[in-house]
Amino acid sequence: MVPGPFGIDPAIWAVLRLVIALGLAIGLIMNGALLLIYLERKIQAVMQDRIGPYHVGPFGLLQTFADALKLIAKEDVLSGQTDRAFFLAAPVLVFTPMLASFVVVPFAPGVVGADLNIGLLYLTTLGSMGVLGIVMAGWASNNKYALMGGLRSAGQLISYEVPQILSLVTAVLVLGTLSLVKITELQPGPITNIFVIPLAFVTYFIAALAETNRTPFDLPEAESELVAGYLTEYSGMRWGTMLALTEYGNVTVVCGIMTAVWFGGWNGPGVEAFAPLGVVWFTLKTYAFILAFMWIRATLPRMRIDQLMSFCWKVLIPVTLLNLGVTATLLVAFGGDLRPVAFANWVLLALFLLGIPALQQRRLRSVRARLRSRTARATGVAV
Amino acid sequence: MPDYSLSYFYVFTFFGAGAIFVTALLTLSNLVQPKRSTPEKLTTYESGEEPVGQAWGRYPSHFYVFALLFVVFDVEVIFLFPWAVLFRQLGWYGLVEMGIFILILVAGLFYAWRKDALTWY
Amino acid sequence: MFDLLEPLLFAILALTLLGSAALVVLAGRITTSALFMAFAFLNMAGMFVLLGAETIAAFQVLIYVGAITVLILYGVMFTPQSARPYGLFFQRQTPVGALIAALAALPALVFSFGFHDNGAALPKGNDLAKIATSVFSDFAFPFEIASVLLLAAMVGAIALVRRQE
Amino acid sequence: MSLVPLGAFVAVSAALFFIGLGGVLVRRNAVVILMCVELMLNAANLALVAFSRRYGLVDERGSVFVVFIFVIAAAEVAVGLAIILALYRNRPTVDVDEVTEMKG
Repeated sequence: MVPGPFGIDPAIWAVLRLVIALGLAIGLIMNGALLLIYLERKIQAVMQDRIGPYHVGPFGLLQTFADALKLIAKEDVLSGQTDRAFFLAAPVLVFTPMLASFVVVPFAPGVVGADLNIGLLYLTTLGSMGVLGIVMAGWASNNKYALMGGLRSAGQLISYEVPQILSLVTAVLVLGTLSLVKITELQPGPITNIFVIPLAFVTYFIAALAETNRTPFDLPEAESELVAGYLTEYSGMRWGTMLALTEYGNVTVVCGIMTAVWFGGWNGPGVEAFAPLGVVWFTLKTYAFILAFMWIRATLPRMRIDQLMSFCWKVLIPVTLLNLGVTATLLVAFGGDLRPVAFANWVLLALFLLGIPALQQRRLRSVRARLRSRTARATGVAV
Repeated sequence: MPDYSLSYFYVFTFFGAGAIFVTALLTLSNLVQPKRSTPEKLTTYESGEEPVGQAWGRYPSHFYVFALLFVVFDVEVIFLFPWAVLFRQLGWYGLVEMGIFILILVAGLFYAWRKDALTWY
Repeated sequence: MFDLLEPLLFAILALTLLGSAALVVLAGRITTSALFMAFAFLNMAGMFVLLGAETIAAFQVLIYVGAITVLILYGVMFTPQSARPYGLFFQRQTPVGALIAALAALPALVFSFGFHDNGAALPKGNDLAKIATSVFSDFAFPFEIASVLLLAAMVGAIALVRRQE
Repeated sequence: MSLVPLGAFVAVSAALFFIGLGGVLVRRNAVVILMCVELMLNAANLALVAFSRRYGLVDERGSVFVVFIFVIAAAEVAVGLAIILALYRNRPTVDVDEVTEMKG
């Protein structure tokens, strides 16, 4: 048991620490949701050359607080056709795993809820639990839009979970441990994991975008085709829990994982001298990724569901499997030397980034040729 | 032993706290919100039309194929994680074992691909 | 502190586990059954954690809650919601079946309390490396066969599902 | 050392197994029967892990069996549900009492 500071009895300190950790996690989620929604709207506005929220408070800072108050005071309409057991369980099932993921996020040396031996496996496990809530929400609404949206979202989430896990396994091959604290401690210097296995990072990043329902994979928000997906029948605070809290909490968690596994977590100048400085570095790195997510949202168009699924199963999973195989073989062949692995990974990354446009060009050509031959057959004229 | 118990005590508490937090939040919301339900509010949303029948019914089963493939790859994961952690000790032996394992599963993926089961309509 | 906490947690987990398992059997709606099944699986993961098998607990949630329950939910979605009265949900031979199960359960329950620890309990946690060593050395052949089983399941299920489309 | 006796874990496992068995015998919805079979498999898992952790004679043999049981459970559900779906396509029922094609 960890002895407490100021001579506090270890047993009391254990409980006190739990209360602090829990308070911090919930505070982080609430705060994160409020702040991130504000940031999201402001950044979108700046990128689209408009002002964004500016009425409530200075720079519109209090806008999201007002929104939250409105959501809490809003009537929760429960349609008469729903399946109550599932409908009421879904918000809990979506929120709880997200909250529980915060136990293992390493903010700074010593500032971590619980350093589990199986940290990454634990996070993977919790990630897979969220699907359940979404399928239940879609099904329980007894609404055609919600059901189709739930099926789509579930298909998307379960599909992209596979490349996500495979990328993490590739990282574990190099690191040799699942504990997030040990992973962070293994990358003290400026040479972090991103220089060794960049391709795994890119595939993880893409899969994480899909796992958190962010653009270009934000099908639940495809208003023009499926209304609001599995959230169609949800309103008021139930909607707020399902979407606002959980989505931004999940974004924070995956960005935290990226920071810890590929970018050295809390490590940065001055951490050896003063450990709590790690919180600053960790937060800065995590928010950099969150901002990247928002940038992507302002840049890329949304994918269609069939493109999304075939991209996952026909491109991303084969690429991650190939990367896993190459990394493992090189590690065994060179006795743990990381340089060949890094070289191979950069080459594969270059091929991946160049190969996708080339593949698109080829597909475009074949589609055009097919259309042309069809027109030729229809009109009887060679085009 | 205390370290293990303490860590998982935290995990248990976080799970419990998550459920309690959501319930409390929704109860709070339930207490302050107005409740004026009308027959129109109770109907299912179908873009403003009168809803036709129920949504529950038969759906094309190709959705099922994706869930199936996911389950297979999820099962693969429970072998991949132990292998990745113990990878250095296992060496070539473990690599070949895992290589055969993954190749057999990839054969299944390839079968699904050829059967056109990887296409979402 | 943990001396008190562990039996308490065990009691809570055992009661919710058995209660939700009973509700799986007794619930009138199939969706309620599925929900309680997921809950029972989660409680089972808690049991594994109490036993010190953290990896098995994680696998339990990953496979049972994350994968199998989703698959069963798909099964629930694709089959009809029958509007039968509650009584007809059960088979004709219900009393006989319940009686057989109860009669077999009683001696087994009495018998199972007879097991005692042999005093060589393993320290808790850290079971990932041990499992890996066993799977990849002593159980290498079953491990490969497992992949063949999965392949067979995949091919068979795809063939069954897509036969008439 | 061990605060909860092994017997308690085995008893919970046995009770869960028989609840599952009762469900298989009593219910007539095929999907619910599948769920009950999963509960029975899970009960076996609990007993295996409990003995593996508390008897401690060999290394983690029991837990390894549990890993393989996970594989088998996943394969079983995948094929079982596929059969139910195929059955339902042929005739719109999931009641096992009404499926009599295999009767001799």
